[in-house]
Amino acid sequence: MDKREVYLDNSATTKLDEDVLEAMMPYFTEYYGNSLSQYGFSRKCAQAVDDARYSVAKAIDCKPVEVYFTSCGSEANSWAVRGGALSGRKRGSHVILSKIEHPSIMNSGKWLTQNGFDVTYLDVDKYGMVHEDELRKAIREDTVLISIMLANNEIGTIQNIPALAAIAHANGIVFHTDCVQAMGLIDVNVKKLGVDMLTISAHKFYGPKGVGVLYVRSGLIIDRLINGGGQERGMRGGTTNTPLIVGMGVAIEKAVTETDTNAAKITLMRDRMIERIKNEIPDVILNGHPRQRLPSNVNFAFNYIEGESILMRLDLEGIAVSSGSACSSGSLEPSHVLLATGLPVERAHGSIRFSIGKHNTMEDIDYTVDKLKVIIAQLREMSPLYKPQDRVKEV
Amino acid sequence: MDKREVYLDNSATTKLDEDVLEAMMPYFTEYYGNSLSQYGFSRKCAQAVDDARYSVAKAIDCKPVEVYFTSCGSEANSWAVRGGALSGRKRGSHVILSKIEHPSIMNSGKWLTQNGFDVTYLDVDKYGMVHEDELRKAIREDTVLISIMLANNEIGTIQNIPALAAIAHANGIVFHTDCVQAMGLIDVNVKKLGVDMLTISAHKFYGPKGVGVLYVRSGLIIDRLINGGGQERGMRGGTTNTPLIVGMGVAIEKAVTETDTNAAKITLMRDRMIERIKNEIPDVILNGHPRQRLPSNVNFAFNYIEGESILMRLDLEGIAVSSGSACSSGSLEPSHVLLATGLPVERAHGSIRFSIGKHNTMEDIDYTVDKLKVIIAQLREMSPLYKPQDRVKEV
Amino acid sequence: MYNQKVIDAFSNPKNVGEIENPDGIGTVGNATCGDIMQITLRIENDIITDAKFKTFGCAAAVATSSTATEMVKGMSIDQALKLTNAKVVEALGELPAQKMHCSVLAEEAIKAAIEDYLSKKNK
Amino acid sequence: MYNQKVIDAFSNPKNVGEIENPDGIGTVGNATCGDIMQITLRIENDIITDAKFKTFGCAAAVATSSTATEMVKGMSIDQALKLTNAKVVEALGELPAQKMHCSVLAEEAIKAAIEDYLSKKNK
Ligand SMILES: Cc1ncc(COP(=O)(O)O)c(C=O)c1O
Ligand SMILES: Cc1ncc(COP(=O)(O)O)c(C=O)c1O
Repeated sequence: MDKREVYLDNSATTKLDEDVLEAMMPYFTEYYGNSLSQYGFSRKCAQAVDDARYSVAKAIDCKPVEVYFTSCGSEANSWAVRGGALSGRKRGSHVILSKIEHPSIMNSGKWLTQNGFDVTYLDVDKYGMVHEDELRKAIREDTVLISIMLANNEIGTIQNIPALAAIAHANGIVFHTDCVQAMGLIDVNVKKLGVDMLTISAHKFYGPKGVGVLYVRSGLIIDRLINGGGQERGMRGGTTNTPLIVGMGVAIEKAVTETDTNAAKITLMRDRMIERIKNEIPDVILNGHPRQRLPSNVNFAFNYIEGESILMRLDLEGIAVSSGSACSSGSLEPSHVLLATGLPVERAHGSIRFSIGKHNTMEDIDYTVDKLKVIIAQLREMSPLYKPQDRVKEV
Repeated sequence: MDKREVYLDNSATTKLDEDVLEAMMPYFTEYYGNSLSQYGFSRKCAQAVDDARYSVAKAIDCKPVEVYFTSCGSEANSWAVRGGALSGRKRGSHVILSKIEHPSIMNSGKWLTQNGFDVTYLDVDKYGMVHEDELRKAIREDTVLISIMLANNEIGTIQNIPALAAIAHANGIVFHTDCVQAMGLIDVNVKKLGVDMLTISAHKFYGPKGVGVLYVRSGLIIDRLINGGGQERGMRGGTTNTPLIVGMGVAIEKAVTETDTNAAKITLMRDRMIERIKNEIPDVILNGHPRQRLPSNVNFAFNYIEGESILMRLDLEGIAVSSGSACSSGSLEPSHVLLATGLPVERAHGSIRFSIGKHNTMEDIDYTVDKLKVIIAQLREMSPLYKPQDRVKEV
Repeated sequence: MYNQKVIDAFSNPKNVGEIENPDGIGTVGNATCGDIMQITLRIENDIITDAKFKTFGCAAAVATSSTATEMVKGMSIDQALKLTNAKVVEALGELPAQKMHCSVLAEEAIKAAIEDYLSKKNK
Repeated sequence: MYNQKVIDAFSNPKNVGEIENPDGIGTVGNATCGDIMQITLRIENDIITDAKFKTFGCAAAVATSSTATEMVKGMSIDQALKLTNAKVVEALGELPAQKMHCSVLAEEAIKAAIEDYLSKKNK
């Protein structure tokens, strides 16, 4: 078996599409003007930004004036949670998040706590699902904002956002959802989801790094996060980043067109990978939901061993994966998402996320599982926790 | 005289340098990994980000760990002012800015006011200079932060930051300076300036749009603006934007190497332009300081007529300039900077900024002044304010 | 930001100037707001036979002044009093939202000039 | 993140396993923190003649275990007690700051194994 380069970390970031890059190119050195300037030289930039805004609006089914370009998903999330809460302060100071949100949301919640807000973190079940009853119970008179993600970045669990958003609205509460992982893999439609705010980030669907979108329903006014001049209708400062915004526009158009084909192809790879790992490697636990799951996500706890060792051994075979959340890699904390699903700490430490992208092939999957089997066996041999008799017991 | 394309709006944004773009290219589609990931595929990205951080540190004379990458100057400014003030809240709630700061600073000041802070805006003299005495008078027991820009974006006035920062430090107050316009044209050195925080933005010195830097002196801890994972040592969320950060690194290296030659060349053009306008067009006022001035900045009030008309007529001749601040173009408000220098409102309305870049030539300057003379005369003929007898009086 | 019609009207404005000893003169706006418009009319038997303008203002102000003065020539003063800014803008195609106030100035300046004519006539 | 020496020590670790009926055994850390290290020693006349390890832990834990067990072989127990984590890290070149605690575990596990030996011997 020849060594391959297998990138299975598409939930961390994806390869920029060549078409997208090509569309961006003229805006670097040729049409480099400030899109807000009044002279003819900038007209092409302004038009390009308008077009991209229109593409995003069409993709998520909203009006172009409801699209705000940001520098990333984290900015959009911080803006939605902090800005949404601050602008609601007159009505109350309680915010509800789930326990499995991305660090940009979790830490915005922490920021709110330090700034006079009260934050409730909703429990999830062992599959990572937020239950409607939990949300209903958490709502208070003074709740001003709820933020629950559509698809989780670590375990891929997909929430029933329409139902959760409806509960929020029945109580007059603004609802935000983080769709950074969902975009391009499942339907992301603000009308169908019924949300007031929504976050996406281009680099998760083969667009450039450094450009995200916050959708804000027209009529809803939130506090600003990045102050500046008149950009983004006065809501987000910074000289308009025309090339990256153009990249977002082309990437989202392509993502929407390709969602069904990509999802179908990726789901096949996911299902084969899950099957093979379950059948061929003993003592593993599939993290996340068996069905309500992103097409791209495979996440397993490999008992008795630790994630970084697995990651590094796979790396030596040319396979790129992530242990816990890629965003917090390098940290020693076990994943807050896995812990929220009730996984014991040592199993959380031994979990690996494989995230499949449109460039992967079935050969990548088979190569990975073949290598993985050997690596897991070797590492278990090295583990003081692994006693073959335990295995026999558990099987 | 053939029609030329003359870009004289380099203070708004600059043409991305071809070398910089070339350095960025491999990081779009080839080394697209998440720089924080632990596998080998991302090592090259991590190295590239480290290198860029080192280049910035070397350019502004600080340690690499004091460099935080942001998405733009506006973000860095918002972060410094809001984050610097919030983290100082225990010590006090008074902040000092000048009246001629960029909108990202001015509006951050407004945000602070809405959030329980008291903000003093320092007056400037008719040249746009902040006086040390004004600063001394404004300082209070509870002042926690001072932010004054090194070079103004509209009128080019350069402040004596070392003296102002020394006053801040004598009173134990944190000092931030916005060097977005200064970088690449004059020396920007955190040690010589003696500041605690400093902002730059790559697109002002032939780097890409969408990447800025906030320097934060080590030991100083400020409140976060964009929450997220472990990026930027936990201080700024968002998947690391490797290509743009690489662009910043190469652009700043080049900017530092070229500062002297570019500044010399640009100063010659500036001085000729100022001389010619003063000599050949009656009833004009040079805005800004006669000597303490950015090499690139020419800003005149053309009495009796309105800026947008001048801008549009120049545009028809292929010349791109800015009326008031480019960032607030499209707004009807007269420039707050010009008003702060005491210019009457109607003269502020009739002001034009020409900002010269390294790609301009003396021919561009002469062509512009030749066209300008005709345009000003024609527009004055159209103006109800213009009475030739007034002119005779004033001359 | 502006369409081609506006840019044309701005770059080759018609009726620039001031009628000497006009029958009606109207000046509206002020420099502080960034727009002043002065319209002078020659009126014979309540018919506008000539109109000229001077403007301190943006491209939209110049274009609407030029268009409005073209439109009122030949109109009776009653017709001219009914000329709304909407009609001036229509003639130009469209204006950016933040520039609509400039078209109001043209309407107002014409009304002011006609009122000036009427008040002089009634004296 | 890791240098080549660490990666080599991690990918081809020496002394993996468990000595049967060891003269000293030391287990430190716990799975909750993400690291457990078990070291077993064969000690003859206060000289360490063999050392093996098992580790539940990151690459740094594996590499330091491998290196530390290599280093103590042939040492007297007095020498081995003086083996600091700094020396183990030195042998590997360097470790990322957030991984330094793993090298401490190797030092502690060896100490624990020697103490176990001494306590058995004194019984
Ligand atoms: C002085 C000054 N500060 C800050 C900024 C903001 O920079 P950016 O466009 O990168 O947000 C600008 C430019 O727009 C500027 O001129
Ligand atoms: C669910 C989720 N939300 C937000 C983010 C943040 O996106 P970005 O890296 O663009 O800041 C990510 C990815 O890192 C994510 O997976």
